[in-house]
Amino acid sequence: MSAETLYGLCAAALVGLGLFGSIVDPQPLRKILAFNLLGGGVFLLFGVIARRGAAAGMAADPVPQAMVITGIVVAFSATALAVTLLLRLFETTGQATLRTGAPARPDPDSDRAGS
Amino acid sequence: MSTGFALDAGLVLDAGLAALVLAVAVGAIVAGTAFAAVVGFVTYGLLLALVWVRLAAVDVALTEAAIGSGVTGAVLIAAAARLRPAEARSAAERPGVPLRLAAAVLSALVAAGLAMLVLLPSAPAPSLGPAAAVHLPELAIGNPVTAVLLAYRAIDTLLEKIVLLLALLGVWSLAPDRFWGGAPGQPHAAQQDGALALLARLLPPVGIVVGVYILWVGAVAPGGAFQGGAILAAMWILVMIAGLRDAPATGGRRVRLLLVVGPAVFLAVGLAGFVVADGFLAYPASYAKPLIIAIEVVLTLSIAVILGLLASGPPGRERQR
Amino acid sequence: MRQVLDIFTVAAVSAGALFFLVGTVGLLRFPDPLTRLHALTKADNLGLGLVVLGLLPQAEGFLAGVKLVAVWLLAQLAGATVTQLVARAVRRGGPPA
Amino acid sequence: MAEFLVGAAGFVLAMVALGLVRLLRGPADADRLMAAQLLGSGGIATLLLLAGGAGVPAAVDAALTLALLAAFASVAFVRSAPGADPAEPDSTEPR
Repeated sequence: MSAETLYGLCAAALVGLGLFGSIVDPQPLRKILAFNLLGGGVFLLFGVIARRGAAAGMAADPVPQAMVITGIVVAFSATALAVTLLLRLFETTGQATLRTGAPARPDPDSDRAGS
Repeated sequence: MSTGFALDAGLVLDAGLAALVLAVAVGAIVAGTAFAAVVGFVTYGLLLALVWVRLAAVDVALTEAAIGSGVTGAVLIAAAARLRPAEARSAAERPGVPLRLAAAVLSALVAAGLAMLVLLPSAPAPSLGPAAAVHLPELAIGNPVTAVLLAYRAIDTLLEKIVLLLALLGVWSLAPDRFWGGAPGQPHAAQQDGALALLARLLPPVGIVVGVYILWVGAVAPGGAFQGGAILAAMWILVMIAGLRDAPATGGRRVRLLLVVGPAVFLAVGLAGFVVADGFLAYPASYAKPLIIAIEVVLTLSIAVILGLLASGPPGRERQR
Repeated sequence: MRQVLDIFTVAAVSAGALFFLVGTVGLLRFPDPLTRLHALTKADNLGLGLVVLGLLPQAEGFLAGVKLVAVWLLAQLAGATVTQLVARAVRRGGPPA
Repeated sequence: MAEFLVGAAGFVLAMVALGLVRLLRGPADADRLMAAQLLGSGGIATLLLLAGGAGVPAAVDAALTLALLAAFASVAFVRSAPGADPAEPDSTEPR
């Protein structure tokens, strides 16, 4: 078995793991984390495809690599936004849950708890 | 000295590394506390950087090391520490067995489908490598990944910068109205002495040199604007965390200018392409390399400021006028 | 000459790898956080230091060597800071268990 | 020489991977950070060895980046731990 195939199988398992975690884990922070894990797996699949596409004196196809670099940056910005949303939810309700109907504190905007 | 052994040693290393990545990922999913899961994720990013080197994608390894593991890790660790009081309660809302079982089956199916794709590749493997190589001499850019990012697929990179700016606007808009334009969060208590203050004084000068080096070398070897910008951002975040410099007011004119200068210059060069070359984001042949370098320099500045502010969170204080 | 340098590389890198082994054993076997921290620093400083020392003769040119030493110095700085910060956090959290 | 360096890279990686048991077991958060720190140093060493052994000189730049950011996780931890006094206990600076 070649190294690319090994990493490809690893990437497939990572996608499965991340998907499972982001569905099952009740904590929003850990859902975000699991989603990033999933993203890592997808990027790795791109890496395997790039490595298999080595041609023209390049060790790997540059186009998937460039897409992964863009992907990592976008994943970071999405993660930062999601974490900020979550922290704001925690500040206003005192809880970090996605359950609907969780009681909120009155007049959240005038209170700066949690900072 | 036989080369057969070298191949074997490499393959053993690859197998071990793949197993390790999987083990850390499982650990991050099943960990008992959110903090343990986040630390697991940081090591996951670090191991992925090693995998990228093994896959001959050092550009990606640099990005993963700087953003994937470094800056993302810092954001998640800080969030895990803040959310700890709410953790027990939200962890208790674990879904029932049927849903967990269904999720497991779905995830296993997705993973199996992807594994099939890996095991049954199309032959010959698709590659845009030859197409990317054709115009490299014209661009005078030695690193094909940089050429893809800033010439062939420059519109992706431009739009990605817009996404970064939108994400930052999204983060800012989560603050209460009265804080709009103010500085992010609360200032960290200043420390004039101690290990952290020492680190925050010694590391940034070196980090700035390394960041500029990574940017510069990106034209001919792995590196570039993203990686350099992320390193600069990390150094800035370190100085802010140590309390040596407070975060700037998000409404300040200098900050706003730095945020948009990269995308603006990129867009201006792109539009100029209509006049001096064949169309949007086309570069006149003899000026391709200087133009690309100029775009990368301003992009690096903007990326550094955007990433640093994204990590700092929404405004938490009223603006001082 | 080449052979002498190669032997030096093998010896130094092996010694460095040994310190990573020692650091890991210490991290796993020592009874409380502060002693584990002590074990960790051995891998950080000596392990990486010896690996860098061993790789120096293999470096292509002076600048590549400087870069290797820079990596080690940066890791040293980070290691020393982390050790201080974590030790303080442990001490704040009460006497080690 | 190349095969030795790749082998050494695998050995160092295996060693620090064993340390990850601390990441799962803890017991304290500090222990988990230590395991991550050890893996960071080991990862840097692995990259340097691979740069020499597998002929990827640019891997040294990746090691340089990792070394720059090696302290990042721990710094974020100590500065955001709830209830922890942000000033260091033996700081002489008046507050």
